[in-house]
Amino acid sequence: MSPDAVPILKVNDLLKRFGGFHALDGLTFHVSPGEILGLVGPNGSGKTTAINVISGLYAPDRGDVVFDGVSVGGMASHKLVHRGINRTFQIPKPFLSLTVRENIAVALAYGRAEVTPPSTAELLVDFHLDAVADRPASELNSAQQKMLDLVRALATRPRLLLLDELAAGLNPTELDWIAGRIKTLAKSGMAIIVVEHLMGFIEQITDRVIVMNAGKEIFEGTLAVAVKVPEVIEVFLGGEHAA
Amino acid sequence: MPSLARHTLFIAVPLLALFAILPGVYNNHLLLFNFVIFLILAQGVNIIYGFTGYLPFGYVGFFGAGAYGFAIMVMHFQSPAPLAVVVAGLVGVALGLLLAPLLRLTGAYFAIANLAAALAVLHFVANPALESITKGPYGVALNGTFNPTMAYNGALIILALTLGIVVFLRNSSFGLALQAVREDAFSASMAGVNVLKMRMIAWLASALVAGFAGGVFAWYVSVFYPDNVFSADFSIFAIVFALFGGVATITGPIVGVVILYGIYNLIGFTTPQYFQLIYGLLIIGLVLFLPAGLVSLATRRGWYVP
Amino acid sequence: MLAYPLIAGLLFGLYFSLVGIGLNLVFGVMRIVNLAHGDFLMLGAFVGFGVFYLAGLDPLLAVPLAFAIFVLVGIFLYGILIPRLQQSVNPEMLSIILFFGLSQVIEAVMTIMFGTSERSIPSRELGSLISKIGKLLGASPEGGPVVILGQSFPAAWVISAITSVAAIFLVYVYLYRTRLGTLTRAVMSRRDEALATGINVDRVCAAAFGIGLALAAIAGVFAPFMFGSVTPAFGADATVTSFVIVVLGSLGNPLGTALGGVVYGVCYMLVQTYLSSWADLLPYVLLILILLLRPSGLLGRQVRVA
Amino acid sequence: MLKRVIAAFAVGLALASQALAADAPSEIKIGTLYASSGRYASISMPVHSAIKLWVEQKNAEGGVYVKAFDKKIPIKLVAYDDQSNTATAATLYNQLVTQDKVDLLVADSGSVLTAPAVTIARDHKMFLFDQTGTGASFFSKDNPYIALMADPVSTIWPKPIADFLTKDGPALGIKKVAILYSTNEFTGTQATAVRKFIKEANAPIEIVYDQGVPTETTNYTVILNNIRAAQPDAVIHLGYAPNDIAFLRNVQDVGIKFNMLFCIYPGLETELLEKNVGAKGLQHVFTYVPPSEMDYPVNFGMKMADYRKAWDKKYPDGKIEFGFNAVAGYTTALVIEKTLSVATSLDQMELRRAVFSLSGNLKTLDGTFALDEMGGQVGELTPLGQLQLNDHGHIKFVAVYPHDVATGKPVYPKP
Repeated sequence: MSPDAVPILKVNDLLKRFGGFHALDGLTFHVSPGEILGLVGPNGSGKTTAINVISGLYAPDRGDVVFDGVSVGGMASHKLVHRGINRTFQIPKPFLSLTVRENIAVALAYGRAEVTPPSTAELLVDFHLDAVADRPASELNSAQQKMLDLVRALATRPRLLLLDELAAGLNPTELDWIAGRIKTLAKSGMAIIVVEHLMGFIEQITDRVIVMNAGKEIFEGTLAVAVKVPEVIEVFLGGEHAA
Repeated sequence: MPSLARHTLFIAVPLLALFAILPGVYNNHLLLFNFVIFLILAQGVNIIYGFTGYLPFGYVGFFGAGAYGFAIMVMHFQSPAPLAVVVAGLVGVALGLLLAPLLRLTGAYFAIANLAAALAVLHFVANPALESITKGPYGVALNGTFNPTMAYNGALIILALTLGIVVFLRNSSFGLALQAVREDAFSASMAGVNVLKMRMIAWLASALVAGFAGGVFAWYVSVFYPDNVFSADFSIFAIVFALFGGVATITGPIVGVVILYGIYNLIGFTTPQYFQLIYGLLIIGLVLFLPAGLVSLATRRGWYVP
Repeated sequence: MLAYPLIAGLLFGLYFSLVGIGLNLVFGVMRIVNLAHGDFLMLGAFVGFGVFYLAGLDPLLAVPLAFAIFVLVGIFLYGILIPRLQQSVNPEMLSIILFFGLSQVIEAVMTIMFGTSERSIPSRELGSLISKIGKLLGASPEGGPVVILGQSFPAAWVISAITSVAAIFLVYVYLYRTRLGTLTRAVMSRRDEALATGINVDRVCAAAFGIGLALAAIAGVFAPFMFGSVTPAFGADATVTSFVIVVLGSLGNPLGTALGGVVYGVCYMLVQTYLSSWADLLPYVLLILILLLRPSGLLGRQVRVA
Repeated sequence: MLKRVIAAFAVGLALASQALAADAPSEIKIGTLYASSGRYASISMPVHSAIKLWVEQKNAEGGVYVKAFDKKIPIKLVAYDDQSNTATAATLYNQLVTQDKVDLLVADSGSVLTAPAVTIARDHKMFLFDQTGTGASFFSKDNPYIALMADPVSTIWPKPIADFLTKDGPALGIKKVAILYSTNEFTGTQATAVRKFIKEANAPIEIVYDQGVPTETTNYTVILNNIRAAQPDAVIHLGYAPNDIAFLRNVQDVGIKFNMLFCIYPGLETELLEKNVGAKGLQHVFTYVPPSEMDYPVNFGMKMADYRKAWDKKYPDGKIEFGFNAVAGYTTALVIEKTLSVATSLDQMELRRAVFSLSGNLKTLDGTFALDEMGGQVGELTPLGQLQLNDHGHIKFVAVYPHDVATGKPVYPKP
């Protein structure tokens, strides 16, 4: 949107090893408030690992994550949440035995202390969970669980939101609707990183994409340009997700 | 009325009042005392297993450590009994801190490691090399503190404390956050919950009440061997009672203790020879047909169980 | 001085590998903690008593018999217990309680049937068939201790160790050279995916459960020779020891158990030699250390920390 | 008005119950516990079975003679199963005292299950008939509510072994002694006693090996190798029955020969040991000579042979071994019977007085009943003996020490 804005997140030369395998191998990028950045690449290219490192599940083996001017690489997840980073999960993991309302209550009580939390009622209505508010999360269908996961993240009022394959498994109507929601969130000033396989969805919502392969960035720019770059095409044709 | 007050007023207070009155009505005070001890232990298991999902298969370790903490205070420092009970609780917490690294393990691994830890403490305390401190395998005989009435009252105070903790957990976002950690630790941390700290608090609270319980137990019985206070039966009974009623509730473990320990004593009094058999079958039936405890009969219908 | 405990530890440890391997197979395949494992050892010992005292035969013949009986028992028990258990929210935890109940039932029934006193079989009877055949073939009959590197060891130890190695080898053949074994490994590494790919997981699990119990039972046949005697209450301690061995090797990797057993055996013998009164502390301390320092066990790869 | 009626009624009731108290009760209630399963079942069941046998026998005769009422009164045995669980045991002891209001309180077998009874009995001022709980901590000058019926206290029990070693040992060529014991109250205290007696004797006897091992130990091969390395002339092994079984089997299996080897249980539970170790494995083993082999002169109750017959008749299936514990249970019963026949009331202190009055006078199949001032058993001592095979390959006891009861000479060194 506004490329001149000061980036809220800067990722610098990230390296993450699992045994001998380099899941991230010198990844560098940044994202600004209000911007929606897409992370794309074949399976195993390091997209989810990048999100996991940024959200504090793994400490990087090298390199740094700078959020809002502060180095946060390797910081505990809950502290990152308190600073304003949050995420959703590829396979959502709501607190199954708690009700939807209680799920949200946890995030409201333990989220960022310095901001006014959103109201539970609003969140429930906005994400179509009001009808099941007092049911245990275990009774939700998978789309509802994804929404609850997103609501849990939003309840902490993040400044940077990482969405890990939020769109997978949603039908076209739901896709359109959620795309609109994400854009609204970005307009409010939130920085959003989207990891997605659905290229149509990526095209619809992102301002910019980073194409990853083998833990490295191989392209940065708009998706429209990316699909014309031979290196990108090769990576995707070689991979299984050529869609 | 907020539910915290309601639960205190309608569950904790009547239960405590009942056990305060019963000794005047029923003469087998030790049976009542053991009921109180198992109420404490079952709620202690509830704190750590019900709210955080760690199955403390060696829960008796804290209990036994508490009993020996009490005994050492009395034998070596001529401490008055109430002070020794306080120390017993602290010994439980100290052991909890020592074993805190076990919280890194999950599922069956934690349960097994915890069992091993309890056995390690037993064999440590019972080692003849420590005879001058713990009396080793030769057993403890405490003089000067024997006072069953006071010990019973002490147990009631500890039960009150334990119920207080559970009522708080059931009615606070702290309790919700613990359950969130139980369901998925990383997801909970992404809700802003400091997973390690929360677990640690629950673990130590659970160790504290078991240590206290061990302390009053030692006070009441006065003469005991390591095998008495480290008997695996304490862990297993407390876990089975809590599960039978239903964990992560206030009433579940209470119902579990009253029914199962009641039946246990009834069988013991009437059909002793098949005691173990009946009890074993009861446990199998519980797991197969009521895995979420008695309270699930109500929650399945959508009723709220405090 | 050092050679003796090392060789003894190796023989003892190989036998302990057999003691633990069934427990690990059951856990690895089903994520079920068989707390009645030791009781199946005890039952195996009673099969041995039957073969020797009722039929007057070499107790070694109880090995195939116990195996056959307990594969069937295992498949039967699997059918009535496990599918129901798997439906619950947390089968891994509940299995601990369920099998504790089963262990109570087994001990109670055996006590009612056979009384409580120690039983065993004279050591020279183990392998009497082999020495008879040897005599027929003209070999000099070997009685008494076996001499290894100038040191004498009980013949029963050597026979147990050899049988254990054979049994572990057969487990290896089953897992890596048969179709059902390959499927078993598939279920072990990824249960969900195995289900998705259309493997009959129930059949694989029932077989693994049966084999797991049968391995415990054949280890039990040797128990009177390794532990002097067996009573119906023998199970509980055997279960805990089995856990130590299994965790040492790596929980969920049956072949790691072979290493776990040997490490346990050698350590035990060394502690018995140099610090005998602390020998009982060793298994638990080892277990906790292994779980904390190398949570995946000596041979494990999977991560199991929270 | 109503109050007054109730008060009058209460007074009447009180008077009535006082009048009743002078009358003989319809039965004497004896309360006890046993463990049908678990760790202590194998020592508890023989003791309990013996008491049951006695109760049945006495009731068939119309009861026991109770001096307090000068007539025979049937016995009611109130017995609960504590499953070897001490917390359960504690509750059940209390149940016996407070709910069943038993006249006499008898402990379960063994120190661990006796421990909870000691406190409860003292608290309720009930005199505890302690059957085999030999724990030294139970007996103190300020607790009058306990006496040990059947086993000698652990601190005195092993005196014959130590005396044999220090008095007869040097002449036989015994110079070096090894002590191996299980670290529990029962055998640990005996080890301490042996050590103390040997040191006090100032004899030329050296303790070259002295180790405790956990009670759960069932594997002695490596330890045997270590003991052998110390080259002792005599090995004293103090452990429970399963320890002895494993130890003696290991001795045989490894093919070690010690010149003198002492174990406790070949004497106490001979049948059990013979079944598990074999007669050959017991040959020349030194042990305590049980009362069943001594044929003590009896001035009360059945003689050993008659008791054995009665036992085999009542328990023909052999699930419960006839041994030292079976005798211990019967001895307790005899002490109770005799006590009731001399006590002038069922008051607990009177029971105590009656029990102590038997000290030194009561001679049962278990030997002479004698108590020290704290209630510890100091009579019923078991002489040191040696197991030898007779011509038919059967085991026989040869008492070797003290000399006044000796029936033969020890075989030393073991051939």
